Amino acid sequence: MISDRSKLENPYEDHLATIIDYRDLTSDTRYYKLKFVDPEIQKHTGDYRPGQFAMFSIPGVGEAPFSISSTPTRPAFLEFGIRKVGSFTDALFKKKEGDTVYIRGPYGNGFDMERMEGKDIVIVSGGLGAVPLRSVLLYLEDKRELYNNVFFLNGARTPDDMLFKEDFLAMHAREIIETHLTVDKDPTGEWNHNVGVVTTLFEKINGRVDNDNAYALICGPPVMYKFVIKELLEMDFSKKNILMTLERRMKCGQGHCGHCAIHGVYTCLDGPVFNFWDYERMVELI
Amino acid sequence: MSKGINVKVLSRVEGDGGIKVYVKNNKVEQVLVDIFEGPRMIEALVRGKTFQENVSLVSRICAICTVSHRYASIKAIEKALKVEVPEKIQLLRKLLHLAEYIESHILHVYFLALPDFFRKPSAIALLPTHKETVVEAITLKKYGTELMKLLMGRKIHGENPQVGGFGRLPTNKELDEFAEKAKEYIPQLAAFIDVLASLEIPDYCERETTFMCCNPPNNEFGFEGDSILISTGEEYPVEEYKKLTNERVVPHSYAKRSRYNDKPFTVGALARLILIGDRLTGLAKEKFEKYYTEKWKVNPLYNNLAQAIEALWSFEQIPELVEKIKALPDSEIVEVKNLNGKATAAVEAPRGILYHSYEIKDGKMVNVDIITPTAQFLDDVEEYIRVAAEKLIAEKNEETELHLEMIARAYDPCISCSCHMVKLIEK
Amino acid sequence: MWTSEHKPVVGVFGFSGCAGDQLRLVHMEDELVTLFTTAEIKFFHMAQSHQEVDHVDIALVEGSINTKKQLEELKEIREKSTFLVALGTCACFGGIQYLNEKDKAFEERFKHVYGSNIKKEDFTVGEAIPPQPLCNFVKVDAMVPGCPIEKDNLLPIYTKLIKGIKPQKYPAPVCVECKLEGNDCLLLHGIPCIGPVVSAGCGAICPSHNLPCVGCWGPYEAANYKSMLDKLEEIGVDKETALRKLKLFGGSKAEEELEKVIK
Amino acid sequence: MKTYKLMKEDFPQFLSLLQEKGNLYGPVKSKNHYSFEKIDDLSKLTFNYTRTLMGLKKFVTPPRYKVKHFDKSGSEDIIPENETNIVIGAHPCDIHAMKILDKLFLGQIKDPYYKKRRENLVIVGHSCMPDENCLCTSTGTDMVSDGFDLFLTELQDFYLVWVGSSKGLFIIMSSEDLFSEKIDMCDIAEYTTWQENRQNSFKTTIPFHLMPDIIHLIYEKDELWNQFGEKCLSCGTCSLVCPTCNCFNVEDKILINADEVVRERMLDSCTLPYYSVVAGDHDFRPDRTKRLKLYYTHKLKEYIGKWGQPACVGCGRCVTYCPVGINVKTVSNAFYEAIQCVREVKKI
Ligand SMILES: Cc1cc2nc3c(=O)[nH]c(=O)nc-3n(C[C@H](O)[C@H](O)[C@H](O)COP(=O)(O)OP(=O)(O)OC[C@H]3O[C@@H](n4cnc5c(N)ncnc54)[C@H](O)[C@@H]3O)c2cc1C
Ligand code: SF4
Ligand code: SF4
Ligand code: SF4
Repeated sequence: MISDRSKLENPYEDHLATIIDYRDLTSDTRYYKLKFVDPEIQKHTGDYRPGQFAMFSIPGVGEAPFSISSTPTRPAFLEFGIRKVGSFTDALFKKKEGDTVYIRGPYGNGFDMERMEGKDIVIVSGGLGAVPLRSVLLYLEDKRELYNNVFFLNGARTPDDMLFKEDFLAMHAREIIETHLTVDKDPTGEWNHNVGVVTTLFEKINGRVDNDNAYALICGPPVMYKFVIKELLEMDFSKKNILMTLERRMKCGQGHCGHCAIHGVYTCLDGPVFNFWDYERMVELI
Repeated sequence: MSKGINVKVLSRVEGDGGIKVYVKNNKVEQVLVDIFEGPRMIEALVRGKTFQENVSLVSRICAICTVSHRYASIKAIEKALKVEVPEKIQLLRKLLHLAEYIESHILHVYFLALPDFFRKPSAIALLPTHKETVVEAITLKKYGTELMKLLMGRKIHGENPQVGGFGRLPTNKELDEFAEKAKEYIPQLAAFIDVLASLEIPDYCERETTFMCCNPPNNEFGFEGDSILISTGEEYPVEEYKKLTNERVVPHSYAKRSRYNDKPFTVGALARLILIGDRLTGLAKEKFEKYYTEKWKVNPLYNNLAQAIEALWSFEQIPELVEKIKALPDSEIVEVKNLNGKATAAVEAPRGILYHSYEIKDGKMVNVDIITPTAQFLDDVEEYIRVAAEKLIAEKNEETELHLEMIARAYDPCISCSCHMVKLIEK
Repeated sequence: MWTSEHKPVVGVFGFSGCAGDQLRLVHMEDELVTLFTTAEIKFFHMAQSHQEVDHVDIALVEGSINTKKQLEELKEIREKSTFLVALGTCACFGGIQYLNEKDKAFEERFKHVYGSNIKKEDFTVGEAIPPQPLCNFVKVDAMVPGCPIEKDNLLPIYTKLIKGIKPQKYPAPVCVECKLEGNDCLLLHGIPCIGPVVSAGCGAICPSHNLPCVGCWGPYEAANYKSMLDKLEEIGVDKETALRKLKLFGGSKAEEELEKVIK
Repeated sequence: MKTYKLMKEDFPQFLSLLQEKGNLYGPVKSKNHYSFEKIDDLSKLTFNYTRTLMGLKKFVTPPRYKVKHFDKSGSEDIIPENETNIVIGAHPCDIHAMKILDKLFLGQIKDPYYKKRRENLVIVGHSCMPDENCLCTSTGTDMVSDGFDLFLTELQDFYLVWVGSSKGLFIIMSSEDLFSEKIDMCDIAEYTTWQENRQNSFKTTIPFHLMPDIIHLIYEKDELWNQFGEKCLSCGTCSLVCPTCNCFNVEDKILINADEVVRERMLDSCTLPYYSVVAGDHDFRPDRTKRLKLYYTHKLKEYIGKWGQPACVGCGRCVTYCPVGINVKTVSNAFYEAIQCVREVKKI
């Protein structure tokens, strides 16, 4: 990864990466672990921030953006969680271990982890939103001593739909980060955590967060934001400390193609992480 | 139950048809060329459309005869509405028509008919053994389609030719390129004709029939005319086309059928060369004189050779025609002032006479009658197949189905023409 | 994509239409040989003698459905194919033969052509039914409209399909291509072009030849018929003529949309 | 800025000089419109025109171009070759538009394809007279002082030649005898008269300066936007012809005759239906009103916030070419008038 794209002669430069591992997270979402082919590039694998994304490219199919799900503190490889929704992801899912894709990045602002040092952090994710936030979680686990209280609230429709379920259950057990998991419904009957939408988890942390000194990081389906933000505002979170990562159509990833524009900002440059002030200022953000 | 031969889907023709031969006690009872194409009834749906819209619609009757349909339609409209177009426009239309002849005849002879002689399923399957021929075929055909593209706007159903002129006229430079290339291709095609003529033509389907074609003006060879020549020696103005076609409906085809004096007849390249081949010029004339025999009159398989000769003639016309066109000034589309009239026009589509007969009122189509070549010769195809089937069955020929298909194919039937439908009350 | 897996089996099928889309394949002279060598082409009756297979990876289906027999065949093709492409305006929208279908034009036309003594059931080649686009009967995975299709709108999709890649759609009207071709807009000069409601793909050939778009690529997905009608009226085209123009090649989709607008 | 005088009789020689230096492009008339075309025959050039269909953007972000090539051995960027393309006849609005594109493509992250094409381009501007669709006095782009290599102001017997770059100066230096530095008071007087004449010829002004706030305040008043949304054809014309609209789409094409892929970019438009569709077919801007909102907020509000000027240079192309009359002029005026109405009624 080459984090300062502006230094590149060609910021569209991409690099071959090999799929070294993959497995199904849910029926339509897959975990990928990748390593760059070129050792020089591989050296810089960890050169990104949690919350940033990479552009994947498969010749003949095209390009698509995906959030990096691994943490820069473990720089030996990159991890992703990818849902099969259409043409690019369909082609990606046909790839097997040892196959390659092109990757360029990292892109986007990502989370400013240093600024959050010493603070409380509440991480709320729903569905696919767990993918970018997993990067933050792993980062925090590795640098836990730098932060104050850390809470992780994660929801999915059913236990089978929960991405990284095993990882998160293990995280729950490790107790480095206080983890609360929930599902909307439990048709299996084997789920022994919370049942209910993600906002029902807030009572578990109520009164335990240092609101003036806390950050909230949110990612999930568009409907989720409104409810979660309401909870957070009720908890008196500072608007600038409510951070969310968003999705838009992107063709270039670096502010040229126009597709991700929301009012005057480009999701790829000025986002995908926005704060609640941005939300208030820009009607169509979510 | 009668035993039958069923050439399920007639391959390598434009559209979908099939042949059924019903046989009982080694005797052929009935031959049916089925047309599976559903009815499109274009003649009925163009009623109430403007004449310009009519041109766009009727050219969609058939992709392979798109130019001929467009040409016939424009001609009939201009005749009905008394529109005079400048000579340049007339010559450009002629050039476009020649392009279609090249495209259609080359496609048919090389791609559709030739593989049979080598017992191959397609021209592409000929690649390993006859690469040069296939490459030549592709090159020559491309010439035709590219020239069509230049003048029509695209290779099929281009809207550029309009009543009164062309939307965009080609530049002299563009025309020159085609003239030069035509000169280059003439010898190639001439050599191919010799090869084609050397192929053995089976004689299992011989029978006498009647031939018809347009009589081009000035005693020249050509692909249009205001009267129809018949091998019986008669000649009729195109306006009397109904006498020559007598359409009727048959249950095994949405395409109608024609007979002349209650007998099947043949139109197309073979008919043209038999009737007016002596008017050919240049190398085409040489080839015709060299290879023409009385056999042509009784065996439809000679149609392939006739088409190749016509393609050669078409190539030979182009350089001279281009020179004439270049010398004439450009002109805008002629405005149509008179919006009422009635007329019939005929052009020779590559596979035979094509009639468009119109009545226009206030600029809109009131009555439209279109008679396609396929509608005219299908009865004749059935007859030939009957004759051949009898003979082949008697001989216990193992390739009966292939041979029957070859006959149908030789006619180059453009089955999409079945969208042609005419008002006719069955008695 | 560089790994060559099995050669895909492509079936080319034709129903009612002018056979122009199949012919357009044959007219891809420069690609013809590769067309036949990169895939196993089956049922392409126009170009080769018949061969049978149980299953095709990609079915390219031309023409509208005009008889009950064709309908049965279409269903069979759907069952036996993985990816079905509607090829050409007839297959996508019904084509010109669909014209005024909403006004029950079919019965009247049938009588006009065959006379009142002949019934649809009399035809042994399949009873005639009002022409319909494929999607009215079966799931269509991709539409490639065109009357006939053009190389540049089929090949990008086709080359993806034979590599097992799903094509993406990004619909645009003729005007986009018209501008990219550098043409002035005919509507501004009072020429009734219907490009704004017609699918791109032809390369804006008609406007590039100084002629108004006749609509042969079928309706544009985001067509604004109401505004188009208003614009045509503004430049002096009467309502009847305007509607006729929009329906000419618009098939089922245009007639449905126009019905809503007129209400 | 260095300024020279070029006599009209020497103009043809100047053009030939340009032709020697590179591929010359300039305004050419075809039937009803003008466009910048390659000039082989100098007599085809016309300078008496208001606007070309496409501005200078076609030289730097062509309608469709290849950016990458892939084959078995790997990938390769397709950066244009070094060459000199000289375009003569660009008007001040065109040059301003180019400056806006420069900001976008040559900001912090430099687009290599744009960069090369831009470096290859020499811009020789030309003075113009406005028609009723020209809005550049309202956008502050009626005059231009940089962004060109040379700029010609056409006066009675001579041109004033403004030098905007060393490339421009280099052209002058290579044929010094054509140009004179002696500009006398008469010449200056003539220029000033021309200037004033031009200023007085502008017929249209729009309250652009009010638009950022107005748009912000009425953003959710859909009744104001819908009058345009209902009319819009989603035809893309407005943004395709707009000299500052730069959106592109990217598409991979697999070549059939070779095992190769080319990645192509083509001009896109935010008025098209799938512009903002993301995974799972979620569409952020499913209707025309929403898409037009993006277009006009971007042009008339947000860009000002970011760069201090609208992303509109007042060239009047959308005014001329939108078939249904939706353009910066009608949109701004409609909003302004809606407010004006209230002011009159309520006497505010
Ligand atoms: C910053 C960012 C991070 C993302 N992170 C992830 C992730 O971690 N995991 C994951 O599964 N998905 C993620 N996505 C969404 C992912 O990019 C889309 O699912 C993917 O592009 C869909 O491509 P497709 O060709 O399979 O789908 P199709 O539906 O076939 O796509 C249709 C078209 O839309 C484009 N498209 C669709 N959605 C998007 C999009 N969001 N952005 C850009 N182009 C789009 C595709 O490129 C294509 O051109 C992210 C998107 C963004 C913007
Ligand atoms: S000429 Fe037709 S296709 Fe071209 S922009 Fe105008 S309306 Fe659209
Ligand atoms: S505003 Fe006008 S030019 Fe732009 S997309 Fe709509 S109709 Fe077309
Ligand atoms: S918005 Fe319209 S007037 Fe403004 S720069 Fe674009 S095309 Fe010109």
